[in-house]
Amino acid sequence: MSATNDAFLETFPVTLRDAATNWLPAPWNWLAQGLIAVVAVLAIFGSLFAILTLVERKALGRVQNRPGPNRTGLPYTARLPWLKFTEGKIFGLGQPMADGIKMLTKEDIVPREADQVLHFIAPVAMLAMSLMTFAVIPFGRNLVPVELDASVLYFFAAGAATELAVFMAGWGSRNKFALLAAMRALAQLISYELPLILSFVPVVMIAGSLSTVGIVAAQSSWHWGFIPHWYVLTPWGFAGFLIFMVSALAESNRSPFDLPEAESELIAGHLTEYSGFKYALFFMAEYLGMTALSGMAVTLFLGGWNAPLPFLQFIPSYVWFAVKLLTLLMGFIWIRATLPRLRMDQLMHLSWKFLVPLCLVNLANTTVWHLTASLPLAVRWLLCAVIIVAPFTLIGRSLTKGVAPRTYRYAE
Amino acid sequence: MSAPSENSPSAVRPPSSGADPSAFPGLTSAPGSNIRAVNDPFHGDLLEVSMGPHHPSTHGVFRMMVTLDGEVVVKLKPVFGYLHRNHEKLGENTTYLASMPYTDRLDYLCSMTNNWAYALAVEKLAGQPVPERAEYIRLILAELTRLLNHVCLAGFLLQDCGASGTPLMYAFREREKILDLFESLSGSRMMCNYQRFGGCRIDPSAEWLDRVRALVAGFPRFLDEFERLITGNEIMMARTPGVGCLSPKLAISAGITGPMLRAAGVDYDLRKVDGYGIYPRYKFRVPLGAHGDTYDRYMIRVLEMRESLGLLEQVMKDIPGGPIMDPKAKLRGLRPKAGEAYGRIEGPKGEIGFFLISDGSPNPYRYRVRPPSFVNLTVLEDLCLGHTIADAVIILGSIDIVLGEVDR
Amino acid sequence: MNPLQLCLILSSLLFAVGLAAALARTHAILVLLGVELMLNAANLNFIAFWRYGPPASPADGIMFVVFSIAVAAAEAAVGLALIIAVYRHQKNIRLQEANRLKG
Amino acid sequence: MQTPEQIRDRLLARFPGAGVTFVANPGASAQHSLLLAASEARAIAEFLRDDPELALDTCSNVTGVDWPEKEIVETIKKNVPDPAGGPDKVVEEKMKKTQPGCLEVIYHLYSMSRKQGPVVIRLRTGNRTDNVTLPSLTPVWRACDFQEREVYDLFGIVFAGHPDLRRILMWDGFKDHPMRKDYVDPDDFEWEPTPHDDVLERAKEHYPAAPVTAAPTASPTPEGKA
Amino acid sequence: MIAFAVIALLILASASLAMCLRNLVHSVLLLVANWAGIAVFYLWAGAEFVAFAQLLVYVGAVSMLSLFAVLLTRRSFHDLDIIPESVSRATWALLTAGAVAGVLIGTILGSPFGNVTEAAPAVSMRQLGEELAGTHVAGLLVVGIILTVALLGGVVIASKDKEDKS
Amino acid sequence: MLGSGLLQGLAVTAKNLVGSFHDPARYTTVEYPEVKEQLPESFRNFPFLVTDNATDPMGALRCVACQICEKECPPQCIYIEKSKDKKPDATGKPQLYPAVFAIDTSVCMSCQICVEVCPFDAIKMDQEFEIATTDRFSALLLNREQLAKPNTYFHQIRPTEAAEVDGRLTAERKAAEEKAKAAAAAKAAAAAAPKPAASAVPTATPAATAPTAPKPAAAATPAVPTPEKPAP
Repeated sequence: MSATNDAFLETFPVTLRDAATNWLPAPWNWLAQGLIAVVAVLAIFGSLFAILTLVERKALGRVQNRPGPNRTGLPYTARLPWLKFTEGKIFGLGQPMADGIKMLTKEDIVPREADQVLHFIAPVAMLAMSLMTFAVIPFGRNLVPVELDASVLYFFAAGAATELAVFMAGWGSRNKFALLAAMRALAQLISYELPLILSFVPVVMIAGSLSTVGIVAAQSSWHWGFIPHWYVLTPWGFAGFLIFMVSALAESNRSPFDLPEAESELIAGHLTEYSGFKYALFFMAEYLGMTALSGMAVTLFLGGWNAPLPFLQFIPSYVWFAVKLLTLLMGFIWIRATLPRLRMDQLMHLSWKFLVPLCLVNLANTTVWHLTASLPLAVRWLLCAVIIVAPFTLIGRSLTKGVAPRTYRYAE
Repeated sequence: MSAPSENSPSAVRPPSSGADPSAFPGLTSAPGSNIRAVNDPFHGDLLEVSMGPHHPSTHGVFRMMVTLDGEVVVKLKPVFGYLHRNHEKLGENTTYLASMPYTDRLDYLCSMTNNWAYALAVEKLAGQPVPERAEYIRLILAELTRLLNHVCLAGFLLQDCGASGTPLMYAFREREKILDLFESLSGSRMMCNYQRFGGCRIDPSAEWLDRVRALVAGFPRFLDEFERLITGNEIMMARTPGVGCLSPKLAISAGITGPMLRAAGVDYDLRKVDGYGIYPRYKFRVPLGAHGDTYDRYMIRVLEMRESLGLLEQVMKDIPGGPIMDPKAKLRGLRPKAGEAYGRIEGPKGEIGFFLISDGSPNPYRYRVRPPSFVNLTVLEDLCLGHTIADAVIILGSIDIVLGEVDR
Repeated sequence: MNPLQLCLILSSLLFAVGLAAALARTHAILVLLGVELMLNAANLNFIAFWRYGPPASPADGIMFVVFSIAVAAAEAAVGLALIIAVYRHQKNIRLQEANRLKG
Repeated sequence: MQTPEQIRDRLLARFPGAGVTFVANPGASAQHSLLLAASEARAIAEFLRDDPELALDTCSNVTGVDWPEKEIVETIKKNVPDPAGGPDKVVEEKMKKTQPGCLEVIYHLYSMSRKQGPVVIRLRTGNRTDNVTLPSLTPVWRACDFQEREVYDLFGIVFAGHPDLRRILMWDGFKDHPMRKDYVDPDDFEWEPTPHDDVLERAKEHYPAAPVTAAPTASPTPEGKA
Repeated sequence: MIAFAVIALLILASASLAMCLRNLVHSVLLLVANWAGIAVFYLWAGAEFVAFAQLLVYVGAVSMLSLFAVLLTRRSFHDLDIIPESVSRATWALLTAGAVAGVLIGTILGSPFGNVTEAAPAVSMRQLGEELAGTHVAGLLVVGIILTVALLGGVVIASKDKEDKS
Repeated sequence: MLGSGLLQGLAVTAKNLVGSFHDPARYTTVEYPEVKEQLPESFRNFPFLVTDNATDPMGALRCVACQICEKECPPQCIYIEKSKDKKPDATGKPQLYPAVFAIDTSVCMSCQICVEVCPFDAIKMDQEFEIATTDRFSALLLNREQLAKPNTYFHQIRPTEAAEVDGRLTAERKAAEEKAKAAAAAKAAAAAAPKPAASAVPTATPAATAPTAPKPAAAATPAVPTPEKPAP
């Protein structure tokens, strides 16, 4: 740990919070600090959600050779001299706001046949659950809303409940497409919870901690002073990271695993009968869930808030966290822009026949890594890489058997 | 998901009617092992879903009444006619010429080939020759239309697979270039109304032909990139092979034409068989599939695009000068002798034919369109049975229908 | 009344609810869920004794619950699979009718 | 490829006494056709499909045609003997004859395996009202499935033996057959202020002195013919 | 104590309501609330690990399985309304359950429970892990085997019979 | 190896993402209201009527109300009523003119058949496409005044075609004039003794046209049978 730990910027958020709450008597002091954390998470990730929707649409647009939303400006910005060149459009920054206003003012339609209670609870539960997962993510040094001993467990316990909300939405809508979506959501959750959990078990094994803070702390050193000690840079960690990200795509219903809301098959799946504010809540929950899972991936595999190189530590830890988080989010968007969707049975096969076995192999791999601690790093690294790459190739080959690109004959 | 082994030919076709269940003892004769009999007394856990007419992936106002066992299609009935405007009656109530712009609106992606097919039928009916240069222009436009249609189809198919618009937008980027060419030639991007009986409407300039050459030269680069994005993609390889296999026997019996037929392995291309226009003068190959599944249908189209490019390259080298309209051709007041004629060409979607009966009056007595996508839809149920609902969507996408043509 | 007794009363009430459900309902899934409730009531007891009972090994109560939860999960999985199998045979899952051992 | 005449002769040899007539096409295309009697049509169609020389394995196009009753005026010259005993007078007598109407289905058959065609066959109904049943060729060529349904829908020809004969383009409750020559548009009409004269005329009927905003008097459309 | 009362109320109310409802999906979802309440109880009692395990297993897995079973064994949207049980059956069940509860509560109230430790025994995660992998390793293995067997058994039982009419 | 195809696809999209910032071949969007693509000369939208006199557009419509376009129009969206009188056209020859010429652009399908069949080059396709209105009935029905546009406008939107048309027309006129001159010369040569009665004809013609003279002005207003309301 270097001296930068006490830098002004590094401690600034905590200092600010303490200054605001330290004058309060003991129990209230604690409550106020919690409240501030909640408000801060809500504010930061709420606005991140808003910007993310815009960024996603713009990135998708750019990938597809079009500009994306670039018209909706914010009022009065045209008068600001330094924004004059944007002619009040400021690159479409007003789009999320316009979307929000549109969503809020739309009519809320509840089908007559719908299960009124479930139809109402579903979006609320979904948003609440995905917000709750933010409680244990360490956003920076000393910046974790709740420090728990078993915070990783907490994260996945809370995250598991979101698919329940998808089920409620699908079931409660009394719509056949939504019902199919509900079935798909359940099956998908059951299939992907397992690889998601199994993929981080190696991290817990090596870090020796179930607490997110502990896991980040375990990754905060450097080999030879320049290779960060992040788990993603080990063979088992890399495999775990990939499996985690694939499962995270499925857990957050993102393309190519967006089967519950597959628009070309099920119109909008569980969202078919939702409109207005409730739809906005679902939308928000999806993005927040994606953000939370990315944050957890950063914490578990990418060294959390640690800087990649020692001399970069002068940049505050939360900035590093944000950079990594945004990188992963851009990855989500990139994948969405590229890949077609899997079919339901293939989705299950991918989980049960590919990810889960790989996870188990990876567990063994981690044990090997742990037991060969005395060997030189390069040897260890190669050994473990072979252990994970070999089954990957073998299982992958069996999965793609018989679907090699074909050759075609021609008639003259 | 095991694919239906062999499509049953016509005689043992599974009944799709709900009209008289006693006449058809269930779907037990249907292909595929995982189809539960619809007439199972325990019917309740089948889910009947009406996909369409307002559904994102039915390519227009098309409806599939799907009965699902879980996610597996056990019964599928196409319902259409929402766009029906009785095109044939319109054609019978107007002059021969006035039907020409209406043919644009049949398959609104391929107005040029529709125009040609209609012009060909009328020329057959009236015994009208076409000058040399016009034949060249017609071929160029038809092959450009084929490019345009196939590239759109590939994009839409991927859209149906769930690729959030990216391949579609790439496809549309290239399509726009062809549409620009059409616009600068005929004045309209999609409703070209370009062909006339005995020639074409506007003589393309040398500059226009140069633009076509440039497009033909640049197109393979796009195709390569598109194939890198799609063809080797594992998800595409998981989704499409083995899905919606069409046996050659059924394909022939059901009158399937176009890339769908050739994907089933039947060597039948009207450009070769009928040898209309100046196609016999040029060398091009006809790609043939072996499985007749969705992947083959996609790949055949990609390969056909490449062949079309080769063909265009040859044709662009020797376009003769001369008139584009036969001097004896009548624009107005065409009154062919009494008789009938069936003219057909290989449209991008298959055989598009026009059948005309003349009674010597300025209006055709009978004006019939043989739309390829309408006939190709015949086998939709056979292809989808035993596959999941997600597959039904991409099978429909790979059949390549345009509702303007199906409903007429 | 000390906290331990309160906890135990809570768990016995929960157990009674589960028992009543398992006895009264004929729907197989509800019966199974009633059994789950009774299991949960037992788990409550473990935690209650661990928390307020006489000190033993500090992790014993937790160990019990962890194992019991694992077994409960296995039980639920098998039970629900059985229910689906029963449904396959008799097209409903009313328990009174599930009286044949062979389908 | 055999000419239609040759095919007719072969058919007559194979099916003695079958109703196979050669129909010439006077037009420039010279696509002649064969008129089959309805009773043997199915058997003949199967023969055409299975005959190795023809191998007409696909049916490209199925068309209905409506031939309404036509009045034909024939002028006949008659020699009327002069009662006075003179030479016969030539009197032109005009005979009005009604040619009975019928509905016709035309099939364009091709061979995909031998790459030849077309062979055009036609079937005719007895009349246009009650005797409109023809054998369905869908069991022979699956391609006729939707097209025969369309002919049924638009012309009202009933195809016996079709597995799924329902309306296909018009909706199920529709009564008439729109492609018939004597079809009259249903009198449902939505007013739009266009200067079509006939539209304005009909507007007058439908909106007798009513304000524009009034809902159209949507009567259950009296179809053109029963 | 207030917290305990709220938790107890949540647990009991959701459980009894869930067992009374006609709509099966509602029942299962209420039971999810009940299981979550029990997890909150564990948290209140200081057993963090157990609480999260409870959430993961019950809310995350068992509830899904139950819902799946519900969906798979139903015929239509309206098929979930369960026919009410016969009155006599319900009465007998309630009487039995009441008797059991009475006996239990009587015993609890009658038993002298002294020796209450006010502070929860502190168990760190590491300690738990060591217990699990040390003292109780046999149990852990057995549970693992049980789970595997149960999983396989479930798959075998629920998978379609091969000779089932197709 | 599993995943290589996915990586290839990702590379393609990444290339496009980056390319959209610098490569005009990849970023083909034209931001419409600000930037407008140059229309090809042959672009067509709805028809308009060509007038030869720019100062008085209604004065010299080339249209002679022959009604060929009305007959040939596939969707039957042209309505023409012939005038009762004749007016001199650009060459001074008296011609009929359309008292009513209306095109229902809600029906028109821009097929250009009216242009092709017009023997007088009187109707041409316009290129104006920003023609949205808020009224879907009468605003879409263009009458004679709205359709009339000067020949200079035609030159502006389609220089090549307009030049060709003008060349053809002047040639025709010249030929007609020469023919007329020749005819007049022949007539003059033939007319040895003009009859006195013939002088009455020129005097009578203005008298005959006088009552109808205010007609064009009057016809302008009720050009179309009032479409607002069906006659009760």
